[in-house]
Amino acid sequence: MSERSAAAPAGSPAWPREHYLNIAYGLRSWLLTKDHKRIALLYLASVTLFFFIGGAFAVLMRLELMTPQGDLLTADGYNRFFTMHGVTMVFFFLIPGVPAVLGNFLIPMMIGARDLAFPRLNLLSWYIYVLGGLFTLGAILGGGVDTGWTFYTPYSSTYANSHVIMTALGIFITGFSSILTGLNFIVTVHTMRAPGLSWFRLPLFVWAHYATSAIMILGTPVLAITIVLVALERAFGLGIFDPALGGDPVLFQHLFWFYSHPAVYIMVLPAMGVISELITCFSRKRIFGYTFIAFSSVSIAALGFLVWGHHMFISGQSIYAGMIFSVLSFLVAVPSAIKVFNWTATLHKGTISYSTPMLYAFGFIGLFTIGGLTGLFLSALGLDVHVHDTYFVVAHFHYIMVGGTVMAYLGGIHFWWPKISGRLYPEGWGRLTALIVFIGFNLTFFPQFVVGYLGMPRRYHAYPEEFQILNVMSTAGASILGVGYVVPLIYLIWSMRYGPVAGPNPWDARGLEWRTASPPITENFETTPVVTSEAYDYESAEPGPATEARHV
Amino acid sequence: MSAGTPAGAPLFPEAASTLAGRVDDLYLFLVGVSVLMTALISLGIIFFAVRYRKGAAADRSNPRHHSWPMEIVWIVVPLIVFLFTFAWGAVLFYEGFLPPDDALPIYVVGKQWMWKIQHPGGKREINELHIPVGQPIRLTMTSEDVIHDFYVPAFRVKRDVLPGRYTTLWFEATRTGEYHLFCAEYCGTNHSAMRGRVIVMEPAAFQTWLAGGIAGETMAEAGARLFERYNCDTCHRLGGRGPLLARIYNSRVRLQDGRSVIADETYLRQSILEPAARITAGYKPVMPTFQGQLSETQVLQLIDYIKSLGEPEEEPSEP
Amino acid sequence: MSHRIVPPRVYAIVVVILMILLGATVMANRVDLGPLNIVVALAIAGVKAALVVLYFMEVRYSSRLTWIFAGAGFFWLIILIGLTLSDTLNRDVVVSPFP
Amino acid sequence: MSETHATFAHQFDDASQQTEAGLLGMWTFLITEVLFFGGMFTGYAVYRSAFPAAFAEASLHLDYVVGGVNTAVLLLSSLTMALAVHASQTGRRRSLIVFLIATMILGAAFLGVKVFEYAHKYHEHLIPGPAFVHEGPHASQVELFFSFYFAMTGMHALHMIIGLGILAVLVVMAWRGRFSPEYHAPVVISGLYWHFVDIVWIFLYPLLYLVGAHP
Ligand code: HEA
Ligand code: HEA
Ligand code: HEC
Ligand code: CUA
Ligand SMILES: [Cu+2]
Repeated sequence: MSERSAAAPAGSPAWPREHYLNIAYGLRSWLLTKDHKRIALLYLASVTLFFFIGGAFAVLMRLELMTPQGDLLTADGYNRFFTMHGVTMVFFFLIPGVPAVLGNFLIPMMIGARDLAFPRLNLLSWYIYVLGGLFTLGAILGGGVDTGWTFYTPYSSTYANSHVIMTALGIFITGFSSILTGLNFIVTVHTMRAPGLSWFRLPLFVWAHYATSAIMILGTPVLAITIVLVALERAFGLGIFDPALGGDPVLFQHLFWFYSHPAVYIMVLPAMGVISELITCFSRKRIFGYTFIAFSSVSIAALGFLVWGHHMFISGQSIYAGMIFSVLSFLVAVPSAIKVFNWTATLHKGTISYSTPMLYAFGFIGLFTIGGLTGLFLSALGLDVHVHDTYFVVAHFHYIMVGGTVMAYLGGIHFWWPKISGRLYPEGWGRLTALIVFIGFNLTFFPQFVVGYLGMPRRYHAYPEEFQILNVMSTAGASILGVGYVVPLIYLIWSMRYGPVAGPNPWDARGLEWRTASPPITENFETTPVVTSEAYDYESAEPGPATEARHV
Repeated sequence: MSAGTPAGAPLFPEAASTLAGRVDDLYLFLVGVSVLMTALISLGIIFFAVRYRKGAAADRSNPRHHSWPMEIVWIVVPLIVFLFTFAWGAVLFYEGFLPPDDALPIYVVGKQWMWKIQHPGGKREINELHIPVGQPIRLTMTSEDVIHDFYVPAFRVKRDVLPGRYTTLWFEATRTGEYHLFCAEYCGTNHSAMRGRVIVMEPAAFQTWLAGGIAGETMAEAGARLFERYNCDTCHRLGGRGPLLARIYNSRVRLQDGRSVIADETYLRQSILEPAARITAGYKPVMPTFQGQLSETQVLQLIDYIKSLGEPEEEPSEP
Repeated sequence: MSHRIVPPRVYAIVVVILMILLGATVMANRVDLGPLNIVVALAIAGVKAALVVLYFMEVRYSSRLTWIFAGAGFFWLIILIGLTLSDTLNRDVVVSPFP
Repeated sequence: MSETHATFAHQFDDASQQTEAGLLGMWTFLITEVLFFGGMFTGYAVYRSAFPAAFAEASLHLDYVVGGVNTAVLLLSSLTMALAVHASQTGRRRSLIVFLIATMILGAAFLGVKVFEYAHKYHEHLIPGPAFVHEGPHASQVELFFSFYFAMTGMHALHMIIGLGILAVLVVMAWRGRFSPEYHAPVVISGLYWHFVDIVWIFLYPLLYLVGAHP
């Protein structure tokens, strides 16, 4: 460990002399770190990379869709692009996104622990993720895959002539990184909570991640084995799904969605956890209905496993199974509704400030609501028959995943940026981009609801002319959105060097993570904190424990 | 029902089947609910955000942090709306699987990347489907390779077309005209080119169209020829080794393992391609498989022939 | 390992029962019970698995949390198999005309 | 999964917290294993219910006596593993090493028999794929059965091989005197894994070898 001094504000009282960033320098100190905060930053870098790769594919797709003829890309090219867009965005950006970056960084601090239970496993999970990413990038560079991110058989097992096995391996491998992260979180939350931190004093962020981890543990292995079976079928002619042997291609869909529906909750639950933190801090109020929000996370995770067949209403599935899956899909929407209403109620009689993270939180609630409500259109059997596999579905999930989760992710990054980097980001730029993202987003994806109900199928490289105007709007929106995503990248990097020093608790927030220096020391806390109150203790008259830390 | 922009681009799809208007009703209901809820929530947020903004002198005494009555309201009210919507959607869906008895059968084979359609009268077409208006149509569909999906937006109907299996789809067009036919399940390179037209005609015009062109043999005739060519009749005759096939379609067949099934198209298909899978009670598993010897179209022709041998008089009943 | 140490005698008894059950599966398979064969086979396998979980894996002597974790996997597996079969076993009902 | 030092790692407060975390971690991992194999069991359930006759016919190609003996071998290895855990709890180093090695021998014997069975299937042309040959009315569904047979037993064998690797590490650690009545969590945790692999086989045996009634 070198003793070089940080290129930092000498003499600034709020800047800790030694912290997790300056304790050691050099590539080695990062690649061999066992510190959950550094691993979170490794994830942050790699996840961001994949987001922009996925985004670049999206841009090319949108450009192609400006005109009804397929003139910019070949049909094969387009098919590869949406597949690789979906694969990178889902498996390499959104699923690890909030949990492996923010969850990794914050969970030990939020529960007053020095690290996760298995730090080496944590680092291993990042390496596994990178390995999986390399396989996928290899497949991309080698020419890509064209099966859609859903890999339906028999197309993927027999007919596709692109790099299916390579990509499948990539996803299989990253699956294990997700399993290890989930395992680590579950064990950590069970065994490493600080004295006094009972389950119902945990921040809702932790509850949400616990529920997410449960899904990772229970769902991911099924995806893993399914992918292995497809790869074996492709490579050795093993005939698990082969219709020529009497095999059932719909079986593949069951196994795939048994993971991939719950996986959509992997993508949204952590974001919901972020929102609970943001809303309380910027309305300076304890959360409304703590227990309801906590249990709604758990029940989303549990019920989420019972509805996968709603992706298969018209796939040749039994109509009775379809009905079971439909009614259960409506039931799983209830806990989401609970959260939305409780967040809104939290604002009542709060003291609300419009900081950047809060703007993202508002955006999340609105767009998630729209995305979720259109989910109800899709789970209504007779209506899904018409909108299934049209742009209506594409709009539905982008509203939740981009309008919801990506917004929450950005909100979270801004909120905890002072903790991560020790510096403040430029607030004016922050608010401006939040607005740009919101506008760009709606312009991109709202027209897709309309064009979807009109009947434009998804995964279409060329389309009938009457859909053009709406598609052009969507492309225009995407370019605004693209700008909105590049700007934060620039100013956040800028702020790492030039931003004002944040101090331990710039938001005067109440979570344990704010009770230590920014950036924190490697072991997070000088002494293990003792918890004496409920989470979100914003209204207590005495200066919160956070203020104590500030005088250090 | 079709609104449009000045430029002529539609914003709402044409409705041209008996089902379409009913699907639209459910859609508009849900749009109403969604607009209402989104407005309620976003106006609520905006109202609170302005009223209780930092620095504003609002009454902040006695803030609440939980309330059973409110929780119950916002659990129960959505639940009721949800279950109502479920029931509505389920009814529509169920009826979408119940073709009327007088539905006109048409056969569809999907393959990368075209739709091959054959009318029972023998007329074939590719990527086009001519049908009469006001007449229920029942499609029996299968695929030669990967999964496709037969989608006619104007009718609000769609069904996956699977290899190795039959799926069915029915609709009744209410307006003449030309409508899009899309393949809605990703099926490889030219998925987006696997498009066609559904042409809805007046019944008289449809009859003329059917009769026009080269008068080929009907599907059943073609099937009868295949039946001879593949020597099916060596076994399937009186006193032969296999059961008589007259009036077998839609009858209840007893199987060796004690179960019984309705001899629908799927069953007949399986009997020809994988005879051993379900052995008819009282017979030996001697029938050879014709897998790989018959194309999907030929199988459909054989089935149409078997269907032409009649159906049982009364409803198939539980044994 | 704060919890109690299981005496080897218990292990020995368990393994003897397991061997007897193994014999029982093979014997049960020799009688044709029709569809009941699979039920019997799975029931015996279930008992064997339970013995291994409870004694060899010492769940019987562990905390409630361990019980939950030991059961969760099987519970979710039943969901997976059950709902999948709810489709595949009812396909025929769909394709045939409703009576 | 756990730290190999007799002390405890810095993130824990004490050794018992560390042991608790290690055990919980292994149980969590086993949940994922149940569902990993579960995907194949689901497929099996779907096809077996669809093609009962074909599965019964195919199963006759497996020798249930050989499979039964192998089951017994695996059950015995679970016993020796449990005894190894017991030895580690009571601090008897010698018997710990003996039982671990016994477990490894039984595991290796199981795999040896498996290799022999696979070779036999190869000679009978029952390996799914282009080389598959089977006469009879159910030929293609028989191939389906063998696809499952190889996928399931192959995946199980892979887990056995990993298990043998873990046991080998334990033997070395025990040899070096790393374990004591106070610190032996790695033995317990590896034991859980080994027993789990045994459980998978307990289900595979009747589902693969005993489908149709053997007269
Ligand atoms: C993060 C991702 C995410 C999330 C959270 C969801 C959430 C939901 N999804 Fe979505 N979905 C996807 C991502 C997601 N989905 C993706 C990626 C696909 C496409 C996959 C593919 O094919 O490629 C998809 C596809 C998809 C389909 C299949 C469509 C088709 O292909 O035909 C269906 C069908 O039921 C569905 C339903 C739902 C429902 C009911 C919810 C519910 O959980 C939503 C619940 C939330 C609310 C309902 C909003 C809040 C509620 C209120 C404010 C109360 C309102 C009150 C009243 C109405 C009174 N989704
Ligand atoms: C986490 C998930 C995620 C995210 C974040 C996104 C983000 C975006 N998606 Fe994605 N999308 C999916 C998940 C996601 N998508 C999935 C799962 C599918 C289904 C795939 C399948 O069918 O198999 C899909 C499919 C899909 C389609 C349908 C393709 C088809 O069916 O034919 C479209 C079409 O518009 C689209 C568009 C976009 C756009 C415009 C964005 C934007 O939000 C992206 C914005 C980002 C950028 C713009 C990049 C940043 C900027 C630069 C790189 C600089 C250069 C840019 C400019 C100068 C403009 N997506
Ligand atoms: C070698 C004799 C033989 C030949 C040739 C043969 N079949 Fe069969 N077929 C049988 C027997 C025996 C059965 C009853 C046992 C069974 O279900 O497999 C049967 C059953 C059927 C059934 C199911 C009838 C029921 O009652 O369930 C159909 C349909 C059928 N055959 C069609 C055909 C067609 C079409 C061909 C020619 C392409 C054909 N068969 C050729 C012997 C034959
Ligand atoms: Cu055929 Cu898409
Ligand atoms: Cu879903």
